[in-house]
Amino acid sequence: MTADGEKIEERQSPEKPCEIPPDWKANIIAFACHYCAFAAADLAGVMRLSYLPNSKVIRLPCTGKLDHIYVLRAFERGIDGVFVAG
Amino acid sequence: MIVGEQKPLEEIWEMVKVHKQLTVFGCNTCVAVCHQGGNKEAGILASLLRMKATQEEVDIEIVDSGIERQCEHEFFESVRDLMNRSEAVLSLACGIGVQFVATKYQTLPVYPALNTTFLGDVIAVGHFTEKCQACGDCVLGLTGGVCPVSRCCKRLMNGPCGGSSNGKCEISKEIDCAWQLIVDRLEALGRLDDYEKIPPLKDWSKDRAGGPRSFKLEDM
Amino acid sequence: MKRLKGLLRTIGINPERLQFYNLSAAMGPRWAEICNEFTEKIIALGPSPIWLARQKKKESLKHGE
Amino acid sequence: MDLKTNSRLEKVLKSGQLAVTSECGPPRSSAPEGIIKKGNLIKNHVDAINITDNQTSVTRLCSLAACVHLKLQGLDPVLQMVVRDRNRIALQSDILGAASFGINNVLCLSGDHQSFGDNPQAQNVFDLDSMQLVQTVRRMRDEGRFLSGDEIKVPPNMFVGAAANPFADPFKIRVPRLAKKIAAGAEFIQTQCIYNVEKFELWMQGVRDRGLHDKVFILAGITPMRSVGMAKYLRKSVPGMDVPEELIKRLSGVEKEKQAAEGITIAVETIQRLKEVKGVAGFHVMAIEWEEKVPEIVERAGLFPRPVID
Repeated sequence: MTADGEKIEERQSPEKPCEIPPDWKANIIAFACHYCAFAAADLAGVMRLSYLPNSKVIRLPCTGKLDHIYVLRAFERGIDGVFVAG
Repeated sequence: MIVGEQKPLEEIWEMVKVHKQLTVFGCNTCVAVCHQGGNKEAGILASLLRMKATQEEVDIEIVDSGIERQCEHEFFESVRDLMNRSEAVLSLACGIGVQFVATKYQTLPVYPALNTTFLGDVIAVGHFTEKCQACGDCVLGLTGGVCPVSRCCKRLMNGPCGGSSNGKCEISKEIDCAWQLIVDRLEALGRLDDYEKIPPLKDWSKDRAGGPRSFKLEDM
Repeated sequence: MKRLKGLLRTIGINPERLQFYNLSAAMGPRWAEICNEFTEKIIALGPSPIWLARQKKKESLKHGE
Repeated sequence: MDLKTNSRLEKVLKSGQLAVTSECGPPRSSAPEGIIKKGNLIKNHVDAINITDNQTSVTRLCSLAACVHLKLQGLDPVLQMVVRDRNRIALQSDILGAASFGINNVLCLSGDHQSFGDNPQAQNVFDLDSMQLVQTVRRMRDEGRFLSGDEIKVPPNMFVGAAANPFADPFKIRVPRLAKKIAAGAEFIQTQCIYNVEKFELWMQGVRDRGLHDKVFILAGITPMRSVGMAKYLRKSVPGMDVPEELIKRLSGVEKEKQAAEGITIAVETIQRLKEVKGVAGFHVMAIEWEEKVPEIVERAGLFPRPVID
């Protein structure tokens, strides 16, 4: 992330505050590189580490394969957060 | 190539929100090179507009598509059905493409997603600069291959003016003084003496001043 | 990544909802950490405005029936 | 004396005497009194008065109308014309209009870019450039023809000038550019304000080396500094303006209330020094919105009284 990118984040959120409905659960998509992050996730499983279950992992051959449109489509369908790991 | 810049999303939304169906239509040649109007950008813009519609609670079906060039009939063959189904088109082409669509489909509303900005080149990755104004009467032969019409802020044919400073234009330090470039280039070519030749007055009738221009190949 | 964050902002989504992490194959524990960290952040941010809008529409469709 | 026009400026210059011109900016209103007053204030101390044409691209009363007002007062105005706002049809027409009022001098300029003015959204014209405007007026006067080739029954009687900035870049083109303006038909030249006298002398050397000083009358531009603030502003913010560090130091060295007087003294000294430079045919004293000081500068520089021309 560039210094500029960080700055954008510091600005105020464009979202209006709202009440959180009781039936809401954080829905997250993780784009993971097959060779690094996906392997790390695997390892976490093998090590029987427990972590919050809200993230669904999508494996990419490499995060370089990640297209803008994948991320946008995820948000379009109401996903609450996306992280990319590679 | 033709360089364009996407309009703000808000402006686009205001134009298209009245429709029930919209085809976001990319043009994959010039404006794809500057990452503003290609098929990929059409996909992204369609996605953004869908999210906008969801949030604004407006029912509008938005699909994206695109062709290689929106300024020639041949390329439209592949999207014949889509165009017939569309209620409105948001074209990511330059002004030429938008008008081509408007002329080709008389009853189909078409909106521009881009501001067509200039004819330019790619001087560095992601950096586009104006190089030609299509004035119809090229003087590059006299000016060492640097265009005073598009690159001098005052379009001087016998520059530089008195505002040239350290190679930059008086109106902005971001702009190179075209006449400094011309003089440097003539000097490099050993043609600095040519500077003092007085060229004929520019014939602007070949520019847009003379009305819309066209030409036809004789053997077609 | 910067461009994507900018795009999210233009349609009223907090760019914080998108994050990039670097990690290697050997970093199993870090993965677990990231999942927790990011999930907590998203919970703090609450549901995405798109999710809310979609829920609202679903509700109204239900009532319409 | 081979006179081409009825211009008083031309007569003074061709009599071999140093000429003095000044300039006045028209008001941003339809009231002519201000410009008439300015003109009368300096009329005994100058040979001709330039009237600026929407200078710095700020909309003002038009140069032609202001020239007419001065002409009616018996002064010799110099019509400044920029090519920024008018195409060749309007320019030729305005030249005829000016000549019809007996205005005998024109100064052909490109004009500041509109982005500096009060209407940065305006379209600019730049159909001709300043050099081509010089050509145009000469053709109208000498050949009695419009650019189209059509005949002008009574050609305009205009003494034709252009501007030169010895301090703009690239310096190597500054003498050739002057040569080009002369070849295009410029008969007198008014220069940018001179603060860097050494550089000006270097330019004049180049001018003399090519014998250009024999082909054109060069009026050296003089603008008195009103304060050290003005000096710093000119140095920093006005492209093509060369204000040396020593000058700023000299002004900073005197109390604030005395800086204006020091500025006048500097202007007088500059004139005295430039009088000795071969090829300088006169001075163009531009006291921007400070016209009342022109008589003092002219007198102290030993340029008063002005020659009497029939």
